[in-house]
Amino acid sequence: MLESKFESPLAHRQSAAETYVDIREVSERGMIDLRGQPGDKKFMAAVKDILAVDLPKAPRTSATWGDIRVLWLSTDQWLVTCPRHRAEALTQELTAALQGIHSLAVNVSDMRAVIRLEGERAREVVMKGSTLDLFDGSYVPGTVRRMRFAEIAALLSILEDAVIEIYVFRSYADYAWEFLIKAARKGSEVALLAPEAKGAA
Amino acid sequence: MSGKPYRLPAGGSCIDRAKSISFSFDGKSLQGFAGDTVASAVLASGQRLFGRSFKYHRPRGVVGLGSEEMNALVGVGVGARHEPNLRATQVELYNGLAAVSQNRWPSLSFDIGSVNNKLSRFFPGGFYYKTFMWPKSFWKHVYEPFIRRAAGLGKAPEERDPDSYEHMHIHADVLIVGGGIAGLTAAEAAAASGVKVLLVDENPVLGGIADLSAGKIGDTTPAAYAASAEARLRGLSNVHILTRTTVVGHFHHNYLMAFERVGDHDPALLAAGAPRHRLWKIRAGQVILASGALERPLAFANNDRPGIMLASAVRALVERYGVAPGKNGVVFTNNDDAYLTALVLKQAGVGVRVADSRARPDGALVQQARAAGIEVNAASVISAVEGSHGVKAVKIAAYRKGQGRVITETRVDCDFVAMSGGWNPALHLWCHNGGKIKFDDAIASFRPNTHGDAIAAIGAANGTMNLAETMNEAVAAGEAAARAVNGKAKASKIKLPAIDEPQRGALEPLWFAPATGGYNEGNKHFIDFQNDVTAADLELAQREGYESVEHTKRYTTFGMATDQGKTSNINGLGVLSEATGKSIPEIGITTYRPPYTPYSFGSIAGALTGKLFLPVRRTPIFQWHTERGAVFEPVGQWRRAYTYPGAGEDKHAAINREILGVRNKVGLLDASTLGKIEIKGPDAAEFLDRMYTNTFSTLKVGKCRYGLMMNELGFLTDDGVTVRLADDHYLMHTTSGGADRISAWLEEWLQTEWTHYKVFVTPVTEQWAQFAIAGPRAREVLQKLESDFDVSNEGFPHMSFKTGRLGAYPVRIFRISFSGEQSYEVATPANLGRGLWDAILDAGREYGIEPYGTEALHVLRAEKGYIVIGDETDGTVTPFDVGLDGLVSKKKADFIGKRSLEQSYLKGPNRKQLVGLLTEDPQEVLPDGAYAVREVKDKPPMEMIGQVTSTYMSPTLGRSIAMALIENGKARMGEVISFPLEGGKVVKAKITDTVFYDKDGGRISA
Amino acid sequence: MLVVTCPVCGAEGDETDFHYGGQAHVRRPATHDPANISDEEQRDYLFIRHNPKGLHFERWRCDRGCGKWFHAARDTVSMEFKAFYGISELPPEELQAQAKGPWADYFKSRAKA
Amino acid sequence: MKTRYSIFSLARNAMNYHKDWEKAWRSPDPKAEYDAVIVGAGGHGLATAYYLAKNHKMTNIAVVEKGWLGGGNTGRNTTIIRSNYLQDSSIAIYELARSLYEGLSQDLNFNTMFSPRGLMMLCQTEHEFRAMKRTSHANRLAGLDCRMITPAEVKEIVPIINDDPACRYPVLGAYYQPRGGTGRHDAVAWGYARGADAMGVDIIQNCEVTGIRREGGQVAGLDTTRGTIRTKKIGVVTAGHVSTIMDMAGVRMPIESMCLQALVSEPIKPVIDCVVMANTVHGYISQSDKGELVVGGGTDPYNNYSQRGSFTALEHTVTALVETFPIISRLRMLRQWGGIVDMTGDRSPILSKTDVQGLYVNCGWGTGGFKAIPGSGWVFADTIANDRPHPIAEPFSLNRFLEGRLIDESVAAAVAH
Repeated sequence: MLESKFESPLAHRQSAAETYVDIREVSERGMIDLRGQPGDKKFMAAVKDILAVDLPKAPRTSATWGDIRVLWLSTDQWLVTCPRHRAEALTQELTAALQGIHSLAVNVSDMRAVIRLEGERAREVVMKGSTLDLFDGSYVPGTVRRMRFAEIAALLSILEDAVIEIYVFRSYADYAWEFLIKAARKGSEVALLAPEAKGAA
Repeated sequence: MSGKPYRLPAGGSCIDRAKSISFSFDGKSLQGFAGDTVASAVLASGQRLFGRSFKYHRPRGVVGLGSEEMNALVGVGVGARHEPNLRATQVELYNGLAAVSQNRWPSLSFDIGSVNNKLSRFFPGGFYYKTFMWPKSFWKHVYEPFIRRAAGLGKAPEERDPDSYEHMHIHADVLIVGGGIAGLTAAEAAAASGVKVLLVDENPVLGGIADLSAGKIGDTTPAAYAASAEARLRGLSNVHILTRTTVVGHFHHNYLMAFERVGDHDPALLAAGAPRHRLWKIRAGQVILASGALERPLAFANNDRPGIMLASAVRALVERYGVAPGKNGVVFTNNDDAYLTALVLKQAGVGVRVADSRARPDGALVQQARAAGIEVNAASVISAVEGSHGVKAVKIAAYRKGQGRVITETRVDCDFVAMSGGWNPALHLWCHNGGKIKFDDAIASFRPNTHGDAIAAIGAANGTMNLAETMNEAVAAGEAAARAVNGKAKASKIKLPAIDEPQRGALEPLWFAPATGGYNEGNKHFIDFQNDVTAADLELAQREGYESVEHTKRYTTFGMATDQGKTSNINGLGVLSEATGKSIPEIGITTYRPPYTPYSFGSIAGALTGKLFLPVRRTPIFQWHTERGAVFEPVGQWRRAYTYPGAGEDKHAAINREILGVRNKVGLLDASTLGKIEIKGPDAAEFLDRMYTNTFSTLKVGKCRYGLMMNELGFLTDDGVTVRLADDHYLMHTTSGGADRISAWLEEWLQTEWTHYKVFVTPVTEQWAQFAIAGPRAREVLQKLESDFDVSNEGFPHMSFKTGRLGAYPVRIFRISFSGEQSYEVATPANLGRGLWDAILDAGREYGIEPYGTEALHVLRAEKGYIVIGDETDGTVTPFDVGLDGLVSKKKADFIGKRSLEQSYLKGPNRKQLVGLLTEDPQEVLPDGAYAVREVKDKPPMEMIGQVTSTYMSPTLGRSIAMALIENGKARMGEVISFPLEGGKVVKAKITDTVFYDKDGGRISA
Repeated sequence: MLVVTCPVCGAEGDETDFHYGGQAHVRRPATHDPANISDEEQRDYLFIRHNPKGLHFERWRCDRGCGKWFHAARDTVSMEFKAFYGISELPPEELQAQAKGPWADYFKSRAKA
Repeated sequence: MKTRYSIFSLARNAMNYHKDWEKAWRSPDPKAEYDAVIVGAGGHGLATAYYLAKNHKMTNIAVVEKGWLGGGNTGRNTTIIRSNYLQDSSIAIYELARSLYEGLSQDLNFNTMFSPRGLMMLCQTEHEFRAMKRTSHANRLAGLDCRMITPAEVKEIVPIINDDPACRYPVLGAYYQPRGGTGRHDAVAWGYARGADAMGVDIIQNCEVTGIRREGGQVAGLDTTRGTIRTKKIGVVTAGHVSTIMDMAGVRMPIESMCLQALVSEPIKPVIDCVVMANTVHGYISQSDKGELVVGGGTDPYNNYSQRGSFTALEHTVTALVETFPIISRLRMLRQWGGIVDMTGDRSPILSKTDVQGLYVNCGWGTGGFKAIPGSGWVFADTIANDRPHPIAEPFSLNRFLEGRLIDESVAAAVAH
């Protein structure tokens, strides 16, 4: 029997040393791109039956239930994240449950790379490549936001104050990684944003 | 004085006499103290001469205090770390610093270029527009090379920059530019209500010129007060302070650039990993400009001699660095402020007297000076300066306002001059984004008026030249800014201490000091020092009709030096005003352009150099391609394998091998970059009929169809195979370069034109790794891969689609072909891609499978006459032009681009049409893009009738083939046309149809 | 660098997070009566642009946000945004009143309809 | 008759400290009527007036200018001069212009400093390489002196270029026009102004047009801030402001006004003696006689009349140039500015009669008008004088948008600078 071999987008990269925040790849995440009309009660109900969580309607928010986390992408689009091994089955359940309802569920678990930043200065590192104001108080845990990061498109997900995930398209993963380890290079900390001043900055 | 004749025995608030620093200037090793600048340390050593001027190569020394310095420009650092044109007054000393003077040859003290000075009479402003025209060829070959060598300032480094740079984005409620008394006070006022305050200052230390100011704030000196204010601010968590950072530009919507010199002053920081410069991109709610003012020089004969400095700079030299500007000097002024300098000099034991152009100076400082025994000559100006590399003496002449000639003058021995013509508010940032300004006679300068943005100016930057008003403005502006941010009107929390400062007499503008000799004959009153623009040049420009101040500026280059007119601007307007009898406001002022001071290109590029310059997109097979030694080609941002040369094999041979492999056995192509878009909804079919020139509503489920897309102009923009997954569900393929563009294009039409359509569009390009298995033995390879579906020709015919598994690999598989061979495109989730790729190669080994690259693919498709968007089309080509009439629906009422096809030129006669070409000599390959002509002439011009779009040596056919767009090509089958090449060679080729191989298409469906 | 606000998802960001889509409220003749379009109508649709110095109605896309298209009214001299409104909506009354040229006609016709 | 400029007149005037130079041009008040009025005293407008007077003996004409002459894009551009375009009609007008530049200083008796220092367009992708080869074939058969050069030749001409084959966009070669180069932008405007003025043309600055008068289908005159001027022929040459002027005559234009960014570095000793255009990475650069690196940026993406510097549009250009010429990393940006450019639907210019009799328009030069000034003035003057399109101007008529006869230079994978 021909066995399948798995290779994550950043498999060729060593985890980063010499950086002032911890940077690593999250390689086993399942992702489902879900489209539908939030105004369509049948759609919302059918999805909740499968995911056991209401799709977040508020822009830039997320909702979590067990190992499923749903990220708001647009007014009619969500990214359902789950353990990778569940993604295909979940996609099929959704598709089945949404028969006859205007919607589209696609398993996109392989489309993006996920990079996790952890450390007091994680937000500072992101802001070296993004115009978002991660210090303005609105980026509480649970916040998600698409952004322009360095030269590429990325999806920002705040897990905790000091834990951030960045989703980038697979083909750009190596570039994003390169940028992050340079931006977080030891010695390039931004004195002005010293952690003790973080809350205010 | 330990080899430092001008270092005073005591004093110097900025230097640490305990820390001695060694550095070099023009190779000569010198000593300074920690806290010194190159300017202060070199002056301390007794050296006056720093550089040569731009046009006349006149000897020049330090004039200013900081970033406004226009003369003392030095190159700092060696080799790849050399940086030219730095202001010596800003360069902080560190051990081992190596500075060099510029624009001189062979040496600073003896400079051949200074002959220009002797001939200066023949080089008035704009002289080069009047000559150097004969003979015609001489400009490029004789005059210009000479001018180019003479011009320019410092030298560029010769190697790549080893240092790193970065950007940082920050948002502030209130940005305060300038950390002097005004800025510090405004910051306290704003911060009191809890808003986020960012305070940015150009210098290493805050305080502005508090340390050079007179008076008392409460019971302390201005300097002490500034220090205490800074301490209070540093204690607040909502205030951030950036030093060594210049706000260089103000742009739309309160977007500002700030240039931080992180490591320039300390190589150790760079070694530890710090970026050399950091560019701050600031978005500010409110901006408060507390950027202070710049002192004006005075225009008198030979006012550019080394040793002639601004009064404030002289003061700073003594107070901050404990350096005496000389032994015995003259303060030349038209205002009271310079008397502070006289007093400081006197106290430091330096000889000093004052020449004041005003008839009756009598302000408090004037009286103090007199009381201190300083000789003050009222109604006097300097009419001459003796000495060239330094000041030996000056002549002081009696002066009455409006008097042009010198009547009596006395010679005074001295070795330096401290001049002050008053102060100009630093308006630059105010004006970058269109702030209005107004002229104020009290300061004889412009000051801020109105602005469309949320920005305010305070203190000297606002033309307010005394402490008390400055601090009141600062509190008001700080509190107003805070209110504007948080909406809350709060009672003022700031209690300002009592302020006691000397009452000042009025300034009287002096734009031109009469000189020994006839009016303006041979004397050089420098206005723009660095560019050697004199008062006479400005008057000449007026005389010649360059009346607009912008004309004068461009004709004489006044204000265009590296200081961008900081010290020369208003003085120039003063001269123009006197020359024309117009008021300064009537003359107007040239536009202030960003940046405030020059900043490094490195900082603008930030981290995005080398590997980060632009992203390279990698397919899941990228590593394998690299290890296999593939030659890559960029396709959009993708890197695709172009070909895979074996050991000792050249590209050409490799490509031929790959082509024959596909034709005779089987090949494997990484096609993962192809755009993939899922389109689903009840209106999906109708929507696709709008997007494509051909029809997709009639496509059967499970079947594939090749589609063409045009833009609204009727020109081809993309093509690809689309499969119908279900009645309401399609999977579209686009070109690799078009993937993002087309999905955005589909979304745009859905959202903006056919808003009632129920269709979802989800791009999935990167979800899939996709490979083409092509060649007569492709099916055998597939069979070997444990497929769980029928792969027989009948069960899986050409242009059909299946989902299933190959072993454990989930796949989508398309029976489509771009090579003309039996071909299957297999897609599997990207993270499994590498695994399946290896498995296919294993399975195919016994059938002789070989990977093939994009170039082989291009030849294969050309042999079949398939077009490539971007090769056969160039944005001006319609489907009819490339002979795909059959794919343009006649039934559909409307689809994108349809109507434009009816415009007269697009359906008109003599369109270029796609044809095949066979050269008369089968071994002759037409060059890319070669043009055919209607008639070969012995020399150009020749009338062109079309061009080659694709051209290859076909290993399959053993001869060259080409496709071309030729005027009326379809009507010319069999005609032989001529392609005149370089060197007179003419290639002849016969027009054929575009299918060169397997015309009946039997192989595809075999 | 302009600050743009998406009226659909409320995202506020730099112009580089958005995509400019040119003049707003341009009517595509082929959508309505594909059989009867004069060359002049087609030219006007494809090429003629109202290019005022001042109030300009335009299209933007929330490129790095919700991905939706929307409308904006902007002063082409001061760069000040006067309003953001939905892709199927008309600008606020007071801006319609200030509109000139083809926009004025278009708003009137929509008001009637 | 004006004193001729020469080394001798310069020496003579030096004797009395240059106090006797006469004005380069008069500042006349507008007359009540002219045979023709050009709106816009930029390079194109002044050249049109100069050739109307010189080639067509029309001297009772005026050029009216809102601000100061040469103050628009003529004085803001990066002064690149080349003619190596792809389409025949483009080649015709740009080569006419380039060849006129060759002798312009002598013709105008004003040193416009045309410097054929050579111009190269780098090829940094296979696709661009092929497109440039196509252009080179077309240019050769059109009779232009241009050729493809190898990476080695590129390195020889521009030693500071990044020749690391592993870099993001290695240089595969370049398309080289030896007689392309630069000129002194202000001098071109001033030289044409002085020349036209000498033949009696009134150049009226600080005179803004507020209305265009028509009698039926025929132009009758202009309302300006300095009074009404009667004329039966009006040539509108106002670049980014063409839409607002043409609106006054009820003619709607296929134009959008954008803000183009440019910048210069601090002056340094010569490092680059050739104009280099890197179209793949959108950067182009030359070094002025003063020593400044002159760099063209991009346009801000939206309609824009604000003539302001913007950071965003030049950020990528500078990044690209730092990558292409690594040594400039430690040099500094001295000044940046913006100019309002007029972009047409096909990015090619408009030289045309209009539906209004006696109203002519010359615009749409977008980001690349400086190089065309002499040719544009030459054929536009001819078009106005004879009330029919000059053969070289004909393809650039407004009708092309009606017929779909677009002139698309992006085909050549080149930018229009």
